[in-house]
Amino acid sequence: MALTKEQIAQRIAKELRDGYYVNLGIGIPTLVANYIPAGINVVLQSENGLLGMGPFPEEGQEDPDLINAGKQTITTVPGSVFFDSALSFGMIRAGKVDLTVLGAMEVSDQGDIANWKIPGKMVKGMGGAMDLVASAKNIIVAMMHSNPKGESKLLPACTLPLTGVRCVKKIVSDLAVLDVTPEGFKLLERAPGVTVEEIKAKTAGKLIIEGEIPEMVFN
Amino acid sequence: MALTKEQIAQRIAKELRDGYYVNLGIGIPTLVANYIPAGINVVLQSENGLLGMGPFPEEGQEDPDLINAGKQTITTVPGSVFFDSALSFGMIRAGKVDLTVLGAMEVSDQGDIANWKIPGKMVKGMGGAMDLVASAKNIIVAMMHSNPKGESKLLPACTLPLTGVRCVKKIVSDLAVLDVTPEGFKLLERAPGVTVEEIKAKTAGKLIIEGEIPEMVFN
Amino acid sequence: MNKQVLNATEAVKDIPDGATIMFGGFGLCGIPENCIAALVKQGTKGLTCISNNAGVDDFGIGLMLQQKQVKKMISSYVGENAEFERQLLSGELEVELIPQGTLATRCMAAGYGMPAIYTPAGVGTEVAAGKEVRNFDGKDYLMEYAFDADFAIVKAWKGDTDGNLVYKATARNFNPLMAMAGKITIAEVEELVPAGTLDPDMIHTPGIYIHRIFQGEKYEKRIEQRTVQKKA
Amino acid sequence: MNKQVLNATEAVKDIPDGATIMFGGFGLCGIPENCIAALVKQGTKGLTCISNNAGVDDFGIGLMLQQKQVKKMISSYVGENAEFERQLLSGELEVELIPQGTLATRCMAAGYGMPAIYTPAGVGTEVAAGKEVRNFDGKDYLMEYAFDADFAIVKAWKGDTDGNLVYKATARNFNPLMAMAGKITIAEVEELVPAGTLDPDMIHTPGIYIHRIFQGEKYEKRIEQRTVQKKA
Repeated sequence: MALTKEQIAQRIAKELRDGYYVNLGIGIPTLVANYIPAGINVVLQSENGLLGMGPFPEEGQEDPDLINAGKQTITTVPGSVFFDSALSFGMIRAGKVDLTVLGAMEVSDQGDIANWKIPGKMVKGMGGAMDLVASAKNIIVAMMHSNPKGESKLLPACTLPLTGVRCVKKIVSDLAVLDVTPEGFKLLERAPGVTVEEIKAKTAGKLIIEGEIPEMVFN
Repeated sequence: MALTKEQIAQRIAKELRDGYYVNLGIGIPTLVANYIPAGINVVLQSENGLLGMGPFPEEGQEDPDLINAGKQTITTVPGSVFFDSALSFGMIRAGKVDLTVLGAMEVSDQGDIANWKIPGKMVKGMGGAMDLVASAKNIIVAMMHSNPKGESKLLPACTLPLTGVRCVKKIVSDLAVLDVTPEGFKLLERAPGVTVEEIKAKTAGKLIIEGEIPEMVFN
Repeated sequence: MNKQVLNATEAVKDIPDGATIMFGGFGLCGIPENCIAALVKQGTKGLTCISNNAGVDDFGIGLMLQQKQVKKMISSYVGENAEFERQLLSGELEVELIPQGTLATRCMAAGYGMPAIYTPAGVGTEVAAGKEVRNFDGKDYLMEYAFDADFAIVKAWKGDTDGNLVYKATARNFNPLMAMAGKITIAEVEELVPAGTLDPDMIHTPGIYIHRIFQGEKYEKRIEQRTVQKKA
Repeated sequence: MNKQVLNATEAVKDIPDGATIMFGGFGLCGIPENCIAALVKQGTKGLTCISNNAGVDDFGIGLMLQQKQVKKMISSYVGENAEFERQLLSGELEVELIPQGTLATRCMAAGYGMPAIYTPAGVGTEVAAGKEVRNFDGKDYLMEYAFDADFAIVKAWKGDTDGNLVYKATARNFNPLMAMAGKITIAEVEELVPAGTLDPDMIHTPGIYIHRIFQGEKYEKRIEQRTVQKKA
């Protein structure tokens, strides 16, 4: 069974380590915040200018001056700090954010990522994605393994305009967990019930399979 | 009669315009603050991180956390702001400080200035002087016309290591007020009782004298 | 150094057709609502707007788009409104998309008197086209120039008559950076207080960067994505 | 994200001989007194110190000079003490003098992940020797690299256990810049409060830049130039 979006987020949450500062992109990455393991203390950075993002406010508590990078109303946790957009991307560029999680349309087996533009469609812009992928020490991509037409999104080379080059470190898709290595996608885990053969068939880029590939474990 | 240091400061103060942000260097320039003309509102910048510097504190009111760029205890005026050293030099570089007044060992008739280093003597450093002279829109130098040996300090070319090139706009010495023009030092005013001939004799750099040169007027 | 002007109308009255203007704000958060309204009323045209976003159909810069006052947008993320898309597709509107951090840092560079900065954002992408790439310590960076804007219009929470500004929460965003970057900077604030009222240790934008300030009125502060959870 | 350590001794104990350390402060204002004392006690040697000044004979970095712990000073203005001068003239101490704004901006560049910056300071002077000069819009600038320091040691007024810092008056100076620039940054504060106590709008250094924080003790805060006027 392919993972749900929630399960992708849940699996990514297992990559969090105590003390991490983490930037979560829009979409599935945002859901990661719901699955932070017990005993693991992480601080969420929102690139519009906040460290210490909390959950959505209770009804009636929304503050129009307090939003996240997805423009959603949010809250803060104790110890939070506000700052301007230059310092926000400054701390990202300086490698102070330990982990960035974001979505992708395509990832190449060299770690290139495309997630901002589809030629011929209305282009909304890259927002902070290019800064994040160019700067982050550790980037995990949350994505579907295939597009709605059934074509692989894990490719030998991206076909869409790039967001960044050789930057993705790990992918958690609905089918698998993969490391991006100099040799290609290295399969680490399978979604429960998904076979290595299915992953092979749905991965267009170079795939490395060594030994027994375990199923993901969810608590 | 050559001007006293206080009179040099007093003459420079007449260059202040309402609304100016001003950086005053150590020594004679600091004294300029004592002669700000009535009705003229200026804000003093101290490059260690303050806009809105006030006078020295009353005895017993000294705050070790509140000093100027000369490391003297000071006070603030209403509307003052503290900031870090990068922003302080940032606003200087960006041309937001309208006038910088500083001392000099030598000035060339091209506007070069030397004021930080005498070879063979212990070198203490340039502090913020190189930043100030390289960035300020308008630089007035407060200086003695000659050194203690009687040698001119207004030269065809500086002999000491430079602080900055082609940056000085005006000089107020103990003998004269001079503009630094592309053609050389242009004599504007004489100290009371000082003759044009004396100024000529004591100016080694190119001196331009056009028409009658008035005496300085002190109120 | 009193910078106070009467209102938005007075603050923007000398902004000419064809000006390049920075607008603070992220989405609809922290945008200078009063000045945008005054510019719409004034009808200034042919503007180049530097702003992270372009508002929505009926709010923010979207209001200026409706009036066809904007010639070019320089932004990181746009298109939350239909009129924007229509003008873009019809060729009436020019759009330059640049990474958000690059946008912010190019504002900062202007305020700090630094002519250019280096950032890795966009290396190897179409953003790098025509730009100088330089390697430092094994990593490639693009050289990006400081912005050169005629006007910057920002919104702060509190300000004093000397132009010192304090922002609230994530309404800070691009505002302090653009405040530093305009040849003329206009600040509108929710509360204008006399100079000397604000704590000098707690000012986000020193007044030296501000040329005009006024207390705005009737802030709508529209929320773009209202997300809430049920009361516990 | 608790960053609290017990005291200065614990905070500096892993600083090895030969380390490059930034020290916040301008003159004796806002210097990390406790950490300097701990380093003197620890006897760490061969240090390269990046600090705007070098203290006086019996205070600040001067205390480390007395113990011959410093190999090199990178500063904008030094020599307020006799021992410094003696070591410099005897060749025991190396000194690199750089403009104050360049010093500050090279710290900031490190904290902002910018490998280099451009500044006009020093163009045409001996400071420019060996440096790349580049002309932007008719004005020459020097390219200066971001600092690369093993440790930064700063002093703040208040801090919280997450490492968020607030500075007081002109004791801010280089502290927030160096705080951003150390691979490991140690902050000593006059008052350490629980995370959540400080106003999130009013924090000068976000805790993400801070690795260790402790409440210092017995601050002497020596005044270098006591200037006063008679009571009115």
